[in-house]
Amino acid sequence: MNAIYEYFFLPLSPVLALVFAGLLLIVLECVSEEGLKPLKSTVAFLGPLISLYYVFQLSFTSGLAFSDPSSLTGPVWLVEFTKIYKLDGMTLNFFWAIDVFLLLTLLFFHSFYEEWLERNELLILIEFISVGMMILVSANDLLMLFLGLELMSLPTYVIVGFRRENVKSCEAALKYFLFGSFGTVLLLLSVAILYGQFGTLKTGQLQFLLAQTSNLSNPAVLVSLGLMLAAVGFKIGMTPFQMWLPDAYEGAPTSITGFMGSAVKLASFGLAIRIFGGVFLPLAEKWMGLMSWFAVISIFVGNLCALRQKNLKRLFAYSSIAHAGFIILGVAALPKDAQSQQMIYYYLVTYGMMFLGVFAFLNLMEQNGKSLEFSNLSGLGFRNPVLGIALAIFVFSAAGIPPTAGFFAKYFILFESVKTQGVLFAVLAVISSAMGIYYYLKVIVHLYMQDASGGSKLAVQSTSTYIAILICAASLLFFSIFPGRLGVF
Amino acid sequence: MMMPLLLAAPLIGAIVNGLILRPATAKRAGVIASIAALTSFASVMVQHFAPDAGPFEWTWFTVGELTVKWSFASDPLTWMMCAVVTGIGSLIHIYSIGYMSHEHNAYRYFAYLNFFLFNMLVLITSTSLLGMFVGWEGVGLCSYLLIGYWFEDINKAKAGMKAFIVNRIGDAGFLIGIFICYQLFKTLNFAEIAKLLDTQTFDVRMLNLAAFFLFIGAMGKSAQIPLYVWLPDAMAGPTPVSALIHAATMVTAGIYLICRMNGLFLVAQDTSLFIAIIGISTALLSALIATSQRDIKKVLAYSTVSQLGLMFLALGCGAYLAAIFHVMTHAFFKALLFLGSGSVIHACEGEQDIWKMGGLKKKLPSTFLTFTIGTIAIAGIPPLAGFFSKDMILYSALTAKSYGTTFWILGLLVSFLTAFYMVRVWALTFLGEYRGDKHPHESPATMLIPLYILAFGSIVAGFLGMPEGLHLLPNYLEAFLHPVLGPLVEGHGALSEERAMAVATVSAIIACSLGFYFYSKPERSETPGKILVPFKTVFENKFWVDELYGLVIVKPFDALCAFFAKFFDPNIIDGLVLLPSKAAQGMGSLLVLLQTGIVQTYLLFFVFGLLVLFMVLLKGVVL
Amino acid sequence: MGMEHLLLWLVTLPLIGALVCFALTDELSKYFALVVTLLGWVLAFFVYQGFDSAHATQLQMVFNYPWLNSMGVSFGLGIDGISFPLVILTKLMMPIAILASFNEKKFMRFFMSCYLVLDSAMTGTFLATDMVLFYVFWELMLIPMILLIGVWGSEQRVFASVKFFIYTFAGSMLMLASIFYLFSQTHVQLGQYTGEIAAFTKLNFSPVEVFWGLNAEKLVFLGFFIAFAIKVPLFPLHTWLPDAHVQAPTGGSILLAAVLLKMGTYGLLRFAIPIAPNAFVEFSTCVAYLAIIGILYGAWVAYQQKDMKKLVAYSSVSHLGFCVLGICSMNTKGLTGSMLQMVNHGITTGALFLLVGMLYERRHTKKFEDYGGLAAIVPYFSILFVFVACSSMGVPGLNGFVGEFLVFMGAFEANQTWAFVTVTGVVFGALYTLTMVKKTLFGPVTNAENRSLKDVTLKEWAAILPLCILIVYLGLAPNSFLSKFNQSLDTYWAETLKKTALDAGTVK
Amino acid sequence: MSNFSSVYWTQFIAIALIGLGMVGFLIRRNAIVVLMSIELMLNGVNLLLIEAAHRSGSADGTMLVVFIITIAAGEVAVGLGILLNLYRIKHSSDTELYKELQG
Repeated sequence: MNAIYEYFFLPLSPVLALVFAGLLLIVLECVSEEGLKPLKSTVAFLGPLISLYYVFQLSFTSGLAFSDPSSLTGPVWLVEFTKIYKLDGMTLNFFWAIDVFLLLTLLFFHSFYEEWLERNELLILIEFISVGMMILVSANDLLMLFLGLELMSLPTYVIVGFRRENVKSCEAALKYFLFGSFGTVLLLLSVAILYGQFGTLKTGQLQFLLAQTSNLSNPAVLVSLGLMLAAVGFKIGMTPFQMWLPDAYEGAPTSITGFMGSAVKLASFGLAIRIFGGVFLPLAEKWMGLMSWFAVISIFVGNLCALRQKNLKRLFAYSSIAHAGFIILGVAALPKDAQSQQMIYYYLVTYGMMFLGVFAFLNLMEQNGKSLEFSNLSGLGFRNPVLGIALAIFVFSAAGIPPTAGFFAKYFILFESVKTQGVLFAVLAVISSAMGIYYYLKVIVHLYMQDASGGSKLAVQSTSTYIAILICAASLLFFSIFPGRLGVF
Repeated sequence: MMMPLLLAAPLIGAIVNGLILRPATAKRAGVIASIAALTSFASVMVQHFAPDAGPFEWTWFTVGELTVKWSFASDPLTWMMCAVVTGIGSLIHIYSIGYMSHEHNAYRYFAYLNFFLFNMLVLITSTSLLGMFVGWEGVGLCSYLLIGYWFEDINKAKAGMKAFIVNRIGDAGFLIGIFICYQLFKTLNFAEIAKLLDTQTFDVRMLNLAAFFLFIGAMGKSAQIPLYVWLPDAMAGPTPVSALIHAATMVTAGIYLICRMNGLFLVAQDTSLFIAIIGISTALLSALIATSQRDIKKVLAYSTVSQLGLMFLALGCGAYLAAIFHVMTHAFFKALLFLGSGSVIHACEGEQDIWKMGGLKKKLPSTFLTFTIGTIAIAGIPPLAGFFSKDMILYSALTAKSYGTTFWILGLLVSFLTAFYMVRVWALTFLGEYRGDKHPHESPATMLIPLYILAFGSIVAGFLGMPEGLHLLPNYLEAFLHPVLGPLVEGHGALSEERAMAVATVSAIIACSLGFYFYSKPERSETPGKILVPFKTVFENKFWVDELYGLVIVKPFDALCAFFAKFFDPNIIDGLVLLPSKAAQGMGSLLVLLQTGIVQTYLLFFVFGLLVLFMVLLKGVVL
Repeated sequence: MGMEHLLLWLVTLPLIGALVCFALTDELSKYFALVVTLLGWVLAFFVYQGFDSAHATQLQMVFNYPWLNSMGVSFGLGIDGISFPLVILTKLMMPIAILASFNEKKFMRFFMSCYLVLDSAMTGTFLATDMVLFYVFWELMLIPMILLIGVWGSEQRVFASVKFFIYTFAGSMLMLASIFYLFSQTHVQLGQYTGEIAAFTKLNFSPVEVFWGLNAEKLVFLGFFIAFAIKVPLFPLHTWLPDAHVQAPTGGSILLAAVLLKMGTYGLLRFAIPIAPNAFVEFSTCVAYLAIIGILYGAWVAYQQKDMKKLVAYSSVSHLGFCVLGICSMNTKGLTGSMLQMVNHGITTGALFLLVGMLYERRHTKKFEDYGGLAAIVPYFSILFVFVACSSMGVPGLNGFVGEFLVFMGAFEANQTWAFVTVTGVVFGALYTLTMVKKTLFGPVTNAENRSLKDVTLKEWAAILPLCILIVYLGLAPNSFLSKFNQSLDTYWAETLKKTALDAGTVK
Repeated sequence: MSNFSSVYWTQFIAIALIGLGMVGFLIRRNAIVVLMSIELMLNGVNLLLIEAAHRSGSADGTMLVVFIITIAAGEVAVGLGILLNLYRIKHSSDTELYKELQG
C-alpha cells in the first residue's frame, strides 16, 4: 500500500491538492448558497497553499524515490505512471512558481470579488488551468503533454472571453481560440509523424531513438520539428506566430491578462523546455540558429511596435513579446549548456512578477474609472508615492535597468547566449532593447515629470491588491540582490 | 630676507584694501597702498646693500622628471628693474591719492594697483620661465581689471577685454616658446639655460623657433606691430594706471624677457633681425600716428609704442644694455608726461582733447614746468635723460651687423618725429589762450610732489649710462649690468659715436623749433594739417588698423561662431543623433500596420511563418 | 573601523541615508542629507589619510563579497591611484550640491534621496573592481540623474532628461556587448569566468578581421570608447550636455559637471585603454583630433550663447577636451595634466554653476540680456564671479592653469602640431569667459529688478568658500595632493602599453 | 508489415483531410465553417495515428486518438460558446467583422 502512496500520491500531491480544491469548489457551486462566498474564496486560496506545502516537502525529501522505476514492484498502472510522470528539480521549481502566481492572481481577484459574484466559476477555471499547467510541466509522455496543454488552454479561452457583454473580450477569446486550436492541431500532427516514425510516445525513448539514427536528413522528422516549432512558437508568442498575442492580451479582462502573461507564459516555456530540451535535443544544430534568429526578430518586433502604442495594456503586451524573445534566446542555448534552464526559470519568475504587478496596477486604474492611457498616469508618482515607486520598479525591471532583477535576468540570458552562440545575437538583442527603452521611459516621464493638476489619487478598495503589488515589487528587488534564492546558483 | 618682504608687501596691501578693510575714503585706501609700495621699494634698496643668500623658493609641482619650483632671486638686472618698478610705482601710488580723491569706493582701485605691483615683481624676480609666465598673465589680468575700472561704461569694459584677449594671444606664443625651450634645454631655469647655451651647441633652427615664439609673447605684452592695438584703447583706464602700467612697467616686460634670455637671442640671429625690423617699423608707424592725434593720452600712448619700438630695435641689434638703459630713462619721463597730462585732465574736469585746452601755463605753473622738462627729455635734447639713452640705441643700431645705417636713419627720423609731436602737444596745451569752457585750477600737493621727483629723475637718469666716449662720467650702468647682459658689443658704423650724437641733437633741435613755430600761435597751428592733408586723415584714423582687424578677424570669427551655435550644433549634430530614434518610431508604425485585427490575416502570417520554417529546415535535405 | 570596510561604508552610507530621507519631513530631510554628506567628507578624509601613496598602483582597501559566484562576479571595491582623486572629488562636491539646492520648493524629500542615491552610485562606479558591479553602478547612476533633471528641472526638462537617458543608455548598451565578449573570453583564456577587471587586462585578442577591417580588439575598444566618449562628452556626441545642464536644477548640474563627466575619462583610463591597448594606440591620433576639435568647437559655440548655463556647459566640453587630449598624448605629463584637469574642472565648473544658480534663484532667468552691470549692485558676488572666471580661463596661480599647462607639455611631447593648435584654445577660452563676465557684471544696469538683488547670503558663502580655498590651494601647491597618486600615473603607460607592439621604451 | 499500397493510401487520405481542413480554416470567413475545418484536421491526424499504431503494433497511438476525440468535443463546445456570444452581439458569424482590437 505504501508503494502506491510513495510512488503515486506523494509525487502527485501538489497537483492533487489543486484538483481537490477545484472539485470542492464545484461541489460548493452546486449548493449555491449566498453565505458560501467567503468559504469559496478560502477554498480557492487553500488549494495553492497546500500544494506549496507539498512542493516544499517534496523538495526536502532525499533524492526523488522513483528516479529508477525498474526497481518498483507493484501494480502495472503504477509502473506505467512512474514512466509518464517526471518529477525533477525543474518540475518542482515550476510547481513552486505556478502556485505563487496563482496565489497572487487570487489576491487580485479577491479585491473585486463582488463584480464576479454571480459567476464565480472563474475560481474553478483558474484552479483547473493551474492543474493543467502542472501536468504539462511534469509530463514525460507526449500524451500527457497534450492532455496538460489542452487542460490549460481550453479554460483559458473561456476566461479570456469572460466578460460576455464586452465585444473586445469576446473577440479576443475568438482569436485566441482559433489560434490555440490551430496550434494544437499542428502539435498533434507533429506527434503523429514522430509516432509514425518511431512508434513510441515516451519523450525519453524518442530522444534516445532520435539521437541514434542519422535523423538530421530524415524529412519526416524535420517536418515534425518544424510543426512543433510552430505549435510551441504560437504558445510562447514567438514571431511570426505572435499576431494573436496583443489582441488577446488587450481584449481579456486586466487581471486575467496578468495571469495569462505570467503563469500561462511560464507553463508554455515549460513546454518548450520539455520539447526542445528533451525530445528534439539531438537535432540541436538544426533548430538552435533558427530559434535564435526568431528570438532576435521577436525582440525587435516587440520593442518597435510598443514604441507606437497609446494603450498601456497593448504596450505591455508587445513588451511581453520582446521579453519572450529574450527567453527564447535562453531556450536556444539549452542544448549546449544545461545551466541555461535555470537562467530561463529566473527570467520567467522575475518577468512574471513584473507582469503581474503591472497589470494589478492597471487593474487598479480601471477600477478608479480611468482609461488605460498615458495621460491618466500623469503625476501619480507623487500622489500615491508607494504605488508610484512600485510601478517605477516594474518598469525599470522590464527595461533591464540594474538595481532591479530585470537587468540580471536579461544579463544571465545574454550571458548564456554569448557562451553558446557567440556575440552576434547578444549584440542584436542589446541594441534592440536600447531602442525599446523609450516607451518604458515614457511611463516614468508621465509618472513623475508631468504633474497634471487635475488627476485624483488612486483609491485602493482592498488592501489585498495593494499587498500583492508590494510583494511583486519587493520580490523584484529581493531577487536582484539574492539571485541564489531562486534555486539558480 | 628682503625678497619675501618685497613680494609680500604689495600682496598684503592688496588684500587689506580689497577684501578686509575696504576703507570708505580714497585717502585712507591710498595711504595703505602707498605704504605697501614704499616698503617694497625700501626692501629693494636694502636688498642692494645686503643681498639675500640663495633664492627664496618652494616646489610647485613635480611630474616624472619635471619639477617646477616657485623661486625668486635677485641679480643686478632684476634689482634694477625692481628699483624702477617700485620707485615709480610708489610715486604713482602717492599721485593717485590725489587723483582718485573724488571716487566713491576707490579701495578697489588701490587693491588692483597693489596686486599689479605684486604680479610685476613676481614677473621680474622669478628665476624660471614658468614663474615669469605666472607674473606675465597676472599682470595682464590686473591691467584688464584696471582698464575696466569704470565698468559702468561698457566701452571701457570692452577696452579692458580687448587688452586681455590681445595679451592672451601673445601669451599663447610665449607658452609655445616655453615648450620649445623645455624640449631643448630640459629645464626652465634662466641660469641653467644660460650655462647650457654657453657650453653646448643646439640646432640653430630650433633656437630661432624658440626665440621667435618668446618674441611673440613679448610682442603681445609690449605692444608691437600686430598686437599693439590694445595699448591706445587702454587709455580708457584712469591716467595713473596708464602712467604705471602702460608706460613704465608692464609694457617693458617684453624687453626684460628678451634681456633675461639674451644668451638665446644672441645665437638666434635671424630672429633678432626680425625683432629689429618689427621694432623700427612699429616706432615709425606709431610716431606718424601720434603727430595728428587729438587726445592728449592717445598721443602719449602712441609715443610709448614708438619708444618701445626703438627699444626692440636696440634688442634686435644686440644692444641689450641700450634697451634697458632706455627702459629706465623712458620710465621716468614717460611717467612724468602721463602724470602731467593727468593733472591737466584733472584740472580741466576730464577734458582730454588738446584742441580744447591751451594757455594753461598761467593756471598750472608747476605742471607746466614739469611737463616742459619731460618734453625736453623725451625730445632727446642733451643733457637730459632721453638724449643719452636714445643716442645709445641709435649708435648701437648704426653699428649693427646688418642694415646698420638704414636702421640708424629710420631711428633718426623717429626721434625727429617724437620731438615734433611732443612739442606740438606741449604747445597746444600750455601756450596760447584757453579754448575750453572749464575753469582749470592747479592740482593739490600730493599730485605735484611726484611730478617734481620724476622731473628730477628725468634730468639725472641720463648721467648713469653716459657713453665712455664723452669720458665725463664712467658708465655706471654698463659696469653694474655687465655680469648679466654680457660685454657691450664694439661695432664700427659709418660715423663715430660723437658725430652720431651731434647729428641726433641737431635734428632734435630742428624738430622742436619747427613744432614750436607751428603750434605756439593758434592761427598757424592749422598749417601743418593743410600741408600734408592726405597723410593727416590717414594718421588721424590710425591707418584704419582697428577697422582692418575688425573686418578681417573679428567679424568673420563672430559669424563662424554664430553659425556653429545657431545652426550647426542644434540641427546637424543633434539631427544626426536623433535620426535612429526617428527611424525606430517609423519602423514601429510600419510594423503596427500589420496588426489589422482580422483573424484570417493573422492566420495567413502564421502559415507563412510555418512555410518559411519548413523551407529553412528542409533546405539541405529535400529542396 | 577596519580599513577594508571603509570603502563599503563610503558606498552604502548615502544609500541608507536616502532610505531614511524618504521617511523624514521635507524640512528635516534637507539637513539630514547635509549631515550624511558631511559624514561622507569625514570618510573621504579617512580614505585620504589611509591611502598609501608609496604603492598607489595596486588596489588598496580591497573589500570583497561573493555575489554571483557561479559567474565569477563578486561585490568587489578597491581604490588605486586613478580612482583616488575622483572619489575624493565626488565626496567633496556632494555637500556643496545639497547646500545649493536648499530652497527647492516641491518634493524636497525625494529631491534629497535622489541626491544621496546618486552619491552612492557615483562612488560605487569609481570604486568597483568588478566589471558587472561597475556596470550596475554605471546604470544605477542614470535613474536619480534623470529624475533630478526631469522632475525638478525648468521648462523643457522632460525632453532633456529623456535625451540624456537614451543617449547614455544606448552608449552603455554597446559597452555591455563588449563586456559579454570579454566575459566569454575569460572562460576561454583563463579557464573560469571572472568579473575582475585585472583579469580582463590580461586577455589578448585574435587578430582575425571581424568586419570592416576591425578585429576583435578594436571592436571591444570601440564598444567601451563610444560609451565613455558620450559621457566625456567628446565632440560629435556632446549635444546632450547643454540641454541637460540648462534644464537641470543647480545642485544637479553641479554634480553633472563635477563628477558625471569624469566617468568618461575615468572609464577610458580604467577600461578602454588597459583592456585593448593596441586598438587605443591605433585610434589615439583620431581621438586626439576629436579632442582638439572639441576644445576649439566648444569654445567657439560657447562664445555665442545667449544662455548662461549653456555657455558653461560648452565650456565643460572644451575643458574635458583637454583631459582627453592629455590621455591621448600617452606620456606621464599628459596623463598627470589630464587627471589634474579633471579635478580642477570639477571644482571650478562646480563653483561657476553655483554662482549661476545663485543668480537663477534670485531672478529665475538664465538669459544674459536680463543681467548687466551687477558689479555695482552685488560687489561680493562679482568678486567671486571674476575669481572663478579667472580660474576657469586658466590664469596661472589658480587651479585651472596647472592641469592645462601639463596637458600642453604632454601634447607638445607627443605631437607638436597638436600643441600649436590647442594653445589657441587658451585664447578662445579667455574670450568666452570674459564675454560672460562682461555681459553679466559690467556695463550699465539695464533692467530695474537687478537693482534690488541681494548679495551672497551666509548659506551661499558656506557652499562657495571651500571651493575658492581649493582653487587657490590647488593652484599654488598642487604637489601635496599630486604626490598622493602620481606614482600610479608615472607607471601607467609603461604598464598598459606593455602588451602593445611598440616597446615601452618609446613611451616616457 | 502490411503491403505497400495500403500504407500509402491511408497516409494520403489523412494528409488530404488535413490539407482540406487547413484550406477551409484559412479561406472561409464564416466562423462555424472554420470550426468544422479544425475538426476535419483533427480527424486527419487521428487517421495518421491509427495507421501508425496499426503499423507499429503499440497501443499508444489508439489511446492518443481516443483522447483527441474527447478533447476535440470539449474544444468545439468552448468554440461554439464563444461564437454564440459573438453572434448575440454582432448578429453575424463573419470573422471579418471582429476587428476592434488592432494597431
